[in-house]
Amino acid sequence: MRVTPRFSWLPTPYRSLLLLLVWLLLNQSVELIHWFFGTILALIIPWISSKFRDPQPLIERPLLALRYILRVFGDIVTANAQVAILILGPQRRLNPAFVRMPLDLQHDLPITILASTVSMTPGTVSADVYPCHDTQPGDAEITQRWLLIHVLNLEDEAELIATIKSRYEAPLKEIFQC
Amino acid sequence: MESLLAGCIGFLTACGVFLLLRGRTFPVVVGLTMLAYAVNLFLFSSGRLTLQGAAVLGTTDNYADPLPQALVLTAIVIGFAMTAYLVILAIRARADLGNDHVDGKLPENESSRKESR
Amino acid sequence: MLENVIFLVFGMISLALLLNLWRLLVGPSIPDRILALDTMFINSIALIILYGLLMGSPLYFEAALLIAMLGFVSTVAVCKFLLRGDIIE
Amino acid sequence: MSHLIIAPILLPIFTALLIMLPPIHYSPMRRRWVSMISTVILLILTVCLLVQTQQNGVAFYALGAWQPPFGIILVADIFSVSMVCLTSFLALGAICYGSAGEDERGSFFHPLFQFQLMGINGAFLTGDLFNLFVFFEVLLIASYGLLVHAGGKNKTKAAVHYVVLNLAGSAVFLFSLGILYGTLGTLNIADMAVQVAKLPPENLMLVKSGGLLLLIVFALKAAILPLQFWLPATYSAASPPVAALFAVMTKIGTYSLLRVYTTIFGEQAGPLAGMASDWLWPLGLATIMLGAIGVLASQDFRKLVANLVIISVGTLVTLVSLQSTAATSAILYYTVHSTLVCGALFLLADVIGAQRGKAGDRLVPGRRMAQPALLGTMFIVAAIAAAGLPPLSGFVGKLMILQAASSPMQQILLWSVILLSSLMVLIGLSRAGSVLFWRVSGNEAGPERVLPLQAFALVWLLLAAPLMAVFAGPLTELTFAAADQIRDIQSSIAIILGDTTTFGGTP
Amino acid sequence: MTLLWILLLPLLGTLVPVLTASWRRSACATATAIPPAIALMLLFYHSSAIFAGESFRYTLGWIPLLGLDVSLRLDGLAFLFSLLILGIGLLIILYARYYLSEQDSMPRFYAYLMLFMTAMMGIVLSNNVLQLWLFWELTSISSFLLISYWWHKSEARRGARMALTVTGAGGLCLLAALLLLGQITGSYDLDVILASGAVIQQHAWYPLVLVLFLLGCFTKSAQFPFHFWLPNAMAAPTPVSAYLHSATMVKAGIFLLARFYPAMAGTELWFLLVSMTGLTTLLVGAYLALFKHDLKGLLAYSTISHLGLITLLFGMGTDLAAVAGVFHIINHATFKASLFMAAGIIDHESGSRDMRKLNGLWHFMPITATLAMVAAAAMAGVPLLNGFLSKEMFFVETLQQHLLGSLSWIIPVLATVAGVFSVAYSTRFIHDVFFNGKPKGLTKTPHEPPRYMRMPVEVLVVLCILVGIAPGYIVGDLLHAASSAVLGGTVPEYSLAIWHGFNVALLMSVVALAGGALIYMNRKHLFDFQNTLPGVDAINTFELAMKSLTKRCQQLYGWLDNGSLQRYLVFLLSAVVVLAGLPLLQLDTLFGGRPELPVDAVNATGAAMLLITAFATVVFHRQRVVALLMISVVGLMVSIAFTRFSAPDLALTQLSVEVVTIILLMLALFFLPHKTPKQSSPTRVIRDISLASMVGVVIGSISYAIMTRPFNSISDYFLANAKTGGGGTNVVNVILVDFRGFDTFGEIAVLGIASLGIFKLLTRIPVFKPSSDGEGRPWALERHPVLLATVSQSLLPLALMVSVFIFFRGHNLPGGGFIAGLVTAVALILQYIAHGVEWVKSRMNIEYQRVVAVGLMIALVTGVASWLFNKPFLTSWFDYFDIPLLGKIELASAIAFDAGVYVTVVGSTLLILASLGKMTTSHRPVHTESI
Amino acid sequence: MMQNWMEWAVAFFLLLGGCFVLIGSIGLSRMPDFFMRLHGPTKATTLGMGGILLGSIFYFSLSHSVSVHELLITIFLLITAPISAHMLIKTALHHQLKAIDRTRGERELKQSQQEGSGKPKKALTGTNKP
Ligand code: NA
Ligand code: NA
Repeated sequence: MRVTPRFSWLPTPYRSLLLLLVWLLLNQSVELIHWFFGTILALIIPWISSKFRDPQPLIERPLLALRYILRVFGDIVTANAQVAILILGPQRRLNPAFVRMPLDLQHDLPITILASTVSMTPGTVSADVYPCHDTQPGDAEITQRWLLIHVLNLEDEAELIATIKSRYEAPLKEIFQC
Repeated sequence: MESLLAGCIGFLTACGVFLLLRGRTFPVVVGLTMLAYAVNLFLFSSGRLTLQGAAVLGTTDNYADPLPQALVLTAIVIGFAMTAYLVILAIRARADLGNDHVDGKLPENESSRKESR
Repeated sequence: MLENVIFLVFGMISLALLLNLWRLLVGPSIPDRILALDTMFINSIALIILYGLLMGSPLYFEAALLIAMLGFVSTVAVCKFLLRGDIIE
Repeated sequence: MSHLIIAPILLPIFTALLIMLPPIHYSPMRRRWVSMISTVILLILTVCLLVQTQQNGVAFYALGAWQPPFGIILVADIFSVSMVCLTSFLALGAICYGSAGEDERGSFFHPLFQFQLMGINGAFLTGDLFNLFVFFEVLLIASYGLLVHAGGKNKTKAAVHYVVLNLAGSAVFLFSLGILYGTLGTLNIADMAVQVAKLPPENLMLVKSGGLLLLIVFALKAAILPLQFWLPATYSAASPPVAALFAVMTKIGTYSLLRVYTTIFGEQAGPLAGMASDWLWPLGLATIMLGAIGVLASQDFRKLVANLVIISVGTLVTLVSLQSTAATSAILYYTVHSTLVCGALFLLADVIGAQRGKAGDRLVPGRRMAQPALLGTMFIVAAIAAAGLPPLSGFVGKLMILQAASSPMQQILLWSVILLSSLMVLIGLSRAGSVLFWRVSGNEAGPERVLPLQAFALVWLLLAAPLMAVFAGPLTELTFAAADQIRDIQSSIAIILGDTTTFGGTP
Repeated sequence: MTLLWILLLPLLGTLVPVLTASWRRSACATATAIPPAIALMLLFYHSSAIFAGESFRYTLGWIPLLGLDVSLRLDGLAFLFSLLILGIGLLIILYARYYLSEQDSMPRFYAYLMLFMTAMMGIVLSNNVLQLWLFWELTSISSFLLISYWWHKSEARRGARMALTVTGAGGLCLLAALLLLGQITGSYDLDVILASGAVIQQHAWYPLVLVLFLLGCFTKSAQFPFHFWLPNAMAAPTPVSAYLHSATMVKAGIFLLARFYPAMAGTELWFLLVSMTGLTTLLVGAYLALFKHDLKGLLAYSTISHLGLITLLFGMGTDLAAVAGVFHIINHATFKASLFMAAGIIDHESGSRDMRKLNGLWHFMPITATLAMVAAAAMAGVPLLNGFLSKEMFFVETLQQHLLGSLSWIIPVLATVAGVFSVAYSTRFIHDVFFNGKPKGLTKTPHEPPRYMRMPVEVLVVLCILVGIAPGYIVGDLLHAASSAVLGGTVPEYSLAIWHGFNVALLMSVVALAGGALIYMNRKHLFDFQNTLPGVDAINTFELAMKSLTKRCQQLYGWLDNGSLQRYLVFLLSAVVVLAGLPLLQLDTLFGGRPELPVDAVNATGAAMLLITAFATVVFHRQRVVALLMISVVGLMVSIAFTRFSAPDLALTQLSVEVVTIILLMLALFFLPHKTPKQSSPTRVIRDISLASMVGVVIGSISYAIMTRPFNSISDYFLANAKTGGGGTNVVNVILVDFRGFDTFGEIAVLGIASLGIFKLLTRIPVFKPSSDGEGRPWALERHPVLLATVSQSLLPLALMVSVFIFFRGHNLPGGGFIAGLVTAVALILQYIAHGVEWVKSRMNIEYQRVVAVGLMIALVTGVASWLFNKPFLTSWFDYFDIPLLGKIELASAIAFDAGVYVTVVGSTLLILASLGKMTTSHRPVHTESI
Repeated sequence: MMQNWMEWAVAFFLLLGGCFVLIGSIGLSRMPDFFMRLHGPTKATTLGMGGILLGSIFYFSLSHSVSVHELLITIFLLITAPISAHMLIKTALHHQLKAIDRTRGERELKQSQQEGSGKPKKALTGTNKP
């Protein structure tokens, strides 16, 4: 995996891209002037805020990332449908559970993305990541960490963990090459 | 609509005043905050109510009165500054005087028993 | 036809808001109330967007955007407070 | 277009910012000197402004070049400018005293002090009611900061009361602003006067309740019965130079009362004309008596002085309710006199307290003072002036006040209250003086001495008393001119809103 | 002009001793004596003209608008008093030089003395009543200083304060009287007032004026029942007693009676008040004098009685009586001053004033004794001495008057009785001190004083004798001039002969002498009788009265002000209810005719939520966190209401401010109790609820009344000129940064100042850091949750982008510097929350107060820049530029101003929150002073 | 025709969003324990908001010029909602809120919290530090 950016003046290219997009969205126009100022800002703001960014693994497989995003969007829709049904359905049929899932990921950013994904998708909310460690600059201690998940209606724990690992964690490892 | 809003303003005022009259700093702060909401709505309503009339030129034909809005904006900011100061002052008072009563001393009936934290 | 739909959705969201309010009032635990508040923030975004639709003016978008940002921050702050007491440490 | 009018507002804030920024803010000495020098310049500028105003009459400054009634304006007439002069004169004394070391007992003394000046001057000069609110807040927030300067339990305790009360007061102010705007549709004071004159009958009572809410706001600022209780604790807790500056803050309340109720609800206001007087007259008299009682009740000197402030406020309010040229001119003279004397007394209380060791300024036997002659002389001068005894300014002020009463009813009430209260003040001050200076325990004095800057500040403020008496002739001419000007609403409106504007409806 | 100098010289004299303080005592005394001496010469320079009946005027404008001018007049009466003041004053200076001991500060004494002399001269020379009052009060002040000269003695302090209080009170009455006189006659000029006696006496207020006037005179001249202060003023050094309390100050009241004689005297009321007071005082003084064992005490009471005598004379209202009064003024001044000085010598040389110890001093100080005896004889009214003459005239007058109708004979009888007692105490003064056996228990053996200490006494005694033998030559002219001044021209026939043949008056004198001797011989019984009477100690009574007054005041004050904020607030809010509510009662209908907008379900829901949560906030206010959550919903609903009523800017601002407030409150809650204990009593709660609901009702109805009234305001102008004049389409924003930019300027100043004040409050604060939350739960261990940390990092640039956007669009669409600033601030606060202070500080080490200053400076400079174009402060400028490729962009000064706003807001918000956050961390804010 | 089609789309998305928002709140109000209540808002809401925002996008695109900035809000919510949920559930765990009895894995949960308290905390002081 790679932590140091390719160009010092452009620490986070994808983020800058996102910012430019945001600017255009905000102004709702593709006029030249907005491209102009958007680019400037998209370059300046990351540069300003780069201090406020702990070193994180960078995206190595952008296309993979794109696919991941699309997949997650798809899952969200289905997940919401399922949850809606669960909510409206009778409650005694629900059997909630806490599930601990060992993480192969070790770095904060990927773990965060994973946790968020889990919270977005089928009847699960990621409750906690532990053992926790304060992300202070410098101490990037690598330890085995667990993800605690609350499941609204659990059929099979092993299967759930397996799905999450295969469907989300593995691609993330790919994307960040870690 | 006017009567509804007026009722809300009056009720907010009443609640704010009631909290303002409590003996501890924190409820007083909350009360003043709520009173500030009432004040802002009141000042705003002095320009009368308008639907779909944001005072942005060219977006509508009957504009809401922009002046009270500007006044309320100023009032909000000033109110924020004042509340902030009062909050910190409350902390200071707790630290200096050992309790959070607005008079800096617990009334007789409870000065005996320890203040609950 | 669109107006009616909008009003229908208005009704749904109002109902949702009232349900949140119910949860906010009965609690029982503080996290429950915070959850209710957070939901309320998000639902009110929907409300404002609908206003925008109704008035056919995009002027209210920023309000929605701000609620999205600030609601998050305040939820986080309250949680931090309940977890650590000291939210800026 | 003379920018002199706005200088009293901009110079202080500029100074404050300068002091907060490098390179000034690094060293205490720099902060001090910048602050003092700027205050001197301020004094000079305000005096120039006064001269200018005296020559050219009422002038206004349209901010952002937006003509009244649409934009905010500052109005310079003799009265307002005199108040600004008074402020800067007092400020110079206070700032010098503070620069003798008090300023380093906490952070941001000088910036806050300058901000406070900005607020006070703004409040005196503005011709716009909402802008008045803004400047009230500026001076209040600055005073909150200054009040807790140098710390201490008493300061904190007093601050809580002071802040909460004033926040409530600000809320009331906004309510009344809402009412007045919602009925008159304008914020410019002169324009309000015009609108009040042509008010439809169904709005009269709303405007009245709005106007009376304003009365509450100003009464709180001015500390009129029953809203004066915060004052003694606050003023006696505040650090000396701050208390000295605060001496002018109550006067802002009385000034605003005068401004609003002679302009907006002046003669032209028809049914609403002079609606505040019915309340101000009894409350003012009661306030005087309460202050006098407080003077006798006080157990330390600062509290006594604070009660002197209350008496002065009561007197001014009573005069406001009289609504006559003589009364208005008396207001101006007496305001200047009482402010400076009370300011001086607050400083004096501090040096006395310092030299009396543990006893401080409490009215109990204490250590022998190191400089009894110096302090004694200052005390006597201040006391004579404060008690309104000849030959100092207080005596002139008292004459003006007593002569301002016109009807027999007024004379009987006003005179008896004024004379009785001054007798009580005389008793109180003589008691205080004899305890502070004569009831000494032990023979060795402490090491504390009055520092040069402190001495200068005291002399600077105290000199006003004899000078104002000696030059009472020209001064009274000035005050009468100011009174005529402020009461001649028609022509000032003509100047501000242009001659086209005339009063419709019932004059 | 010389008149002015006669007045100014003593004034300059006050400086002389101060300047010559370092000189030898005699030198200092001499120097001090020079100015009054010159003044005296100047006075004599006028004497011939005065005796010829002329009078001099001098006027100098001072405060014309108040009718107060420096206006002097020298006529016979003024001349007489000036003579006494200056002449005796000089003698006193000489006397004091020897009387004062080494450790007494002589310059201070002389300075006070000269100040007093000035004041007296001012009184007698005044031709303007206001100016007269000025000097009148000045005598009270200077006498206060003189009596309290030995301030280490408690009786001196008390006596001084008593004298000041009594005479001060009298002075205030006098002021009222003089002002009324001025109003009646239309002038404060003495000439005018004296000329318009008829007008005054016809005026309805004459009785009031007279009473006030007499109160002034009587307090000063120690007339019964205000006499008590004089004996207690004897704590003063003897020169003071001799000067103030015999010759001059106590005569000031008499002087006023004489001065205003033409204007006030002659009515029934005048006679009744003046003569009766005088008579009573005469008797009481004479009687009490006999029982004083203290020499000065005896003299004091005798002074009182003699003052009573003079008052009585002026009260009789006949011209001759007035002449007699003037004459007795002269005589009393001479013999009483000499007696006081003699008493001082005795005290000085024998160490005591107690007549029970002092006996047979004749053997030790024969010369002094002789002098004292002569003077005492004069006081007793022994023939061939001046006292005899005036007393004769007095007796004659008592016989002449018929004021009490058939009971008029009482007055001469009582006068004789008084004479008897005055003889008695005079005899005691002589016998009990200089004879009557040997001294008992004196600390030192008495002896004659230094030569020059005795001289003043000699001078005065010689005068007594000379006047007594050849009155016509010595005081004839003076008396005539003075009397004519008093009577306003016409002086009646009177003879200053020593022998008028055998007549009733002579008989009365004889009776007085004989009876006095008789009484003195068997004084024993009288003393015993007197001892049976309950004695009233004036000074203690007075002190007690003062103490109880203070106590009363403290009780009253404590009862009014119990130091409780809640009470103050109740006063404030009740005022709101009353002042804003009363007018509403006169408002026939609230509804103003403007049609209401329709209410739809959503608004109803919103309103319901607003009301419910507001109520919930009150209900839950003791569980503070819950209350916080509730009120944040209220805030949310308010901002939604703003959105609903087409005020997007308000909604944005309200929202962002509210979130910051919530964060702030939670920061605060860490240091405050998390629960409010239940404390308010049910009655208190009911009171508060009713007050709160009343305020709510008033405010609600007012706002309804306003909202339903038709309206036109100045706002159309803003709508019309926002684009053309302000260069923006978002009118609210244009108002904020342009039309009313000055408000915004003040507003951000408030914000900046608040942050400074908060910083000040937070420095050196003793923090209490709770180790567990309200339920006693220990805090969680994880300080910075990973997910939050990571996400907040990536949110920052997004938020910055948004705030830039909001900032720039503000001028034309909802937004602006303030909101942008808050968004930035909140984004940064999120970093603080997610990572802690250390983390942020290590990345961004800025002193926020400087940021604040910079922001305000930007706004200020933007505003001032318009001066360059000779435009007023904050005059805006904008223009459109066509940039190739990019297109048309607008540049406006308002943007720079808004940038100032932005920076200030960011700075203040961070300064507030961060310095609060910093408190709990290891490092303190930068300035480490106490607040 | 096109117009009409768009209107249908707007209506559909709005209704979809409204329903999901409502369902989320229903879940909030009727679920038995906190952890189960959490699911409704965190999920249903995201889609609900998405629906409404899409509706708005379509609406404005057909009435005014193209308007897509609502996407921003969606992005924001997608980023923040899980974190809010995470913080909330952390708080709940810290407050030891009871899950309904049939919840599985609570034992491990307790255990995990023991592990979680790995290193002792320095910042915790209950004393008055001047
Ligand atoms: Na901290
Ligand atoms: Na903290």
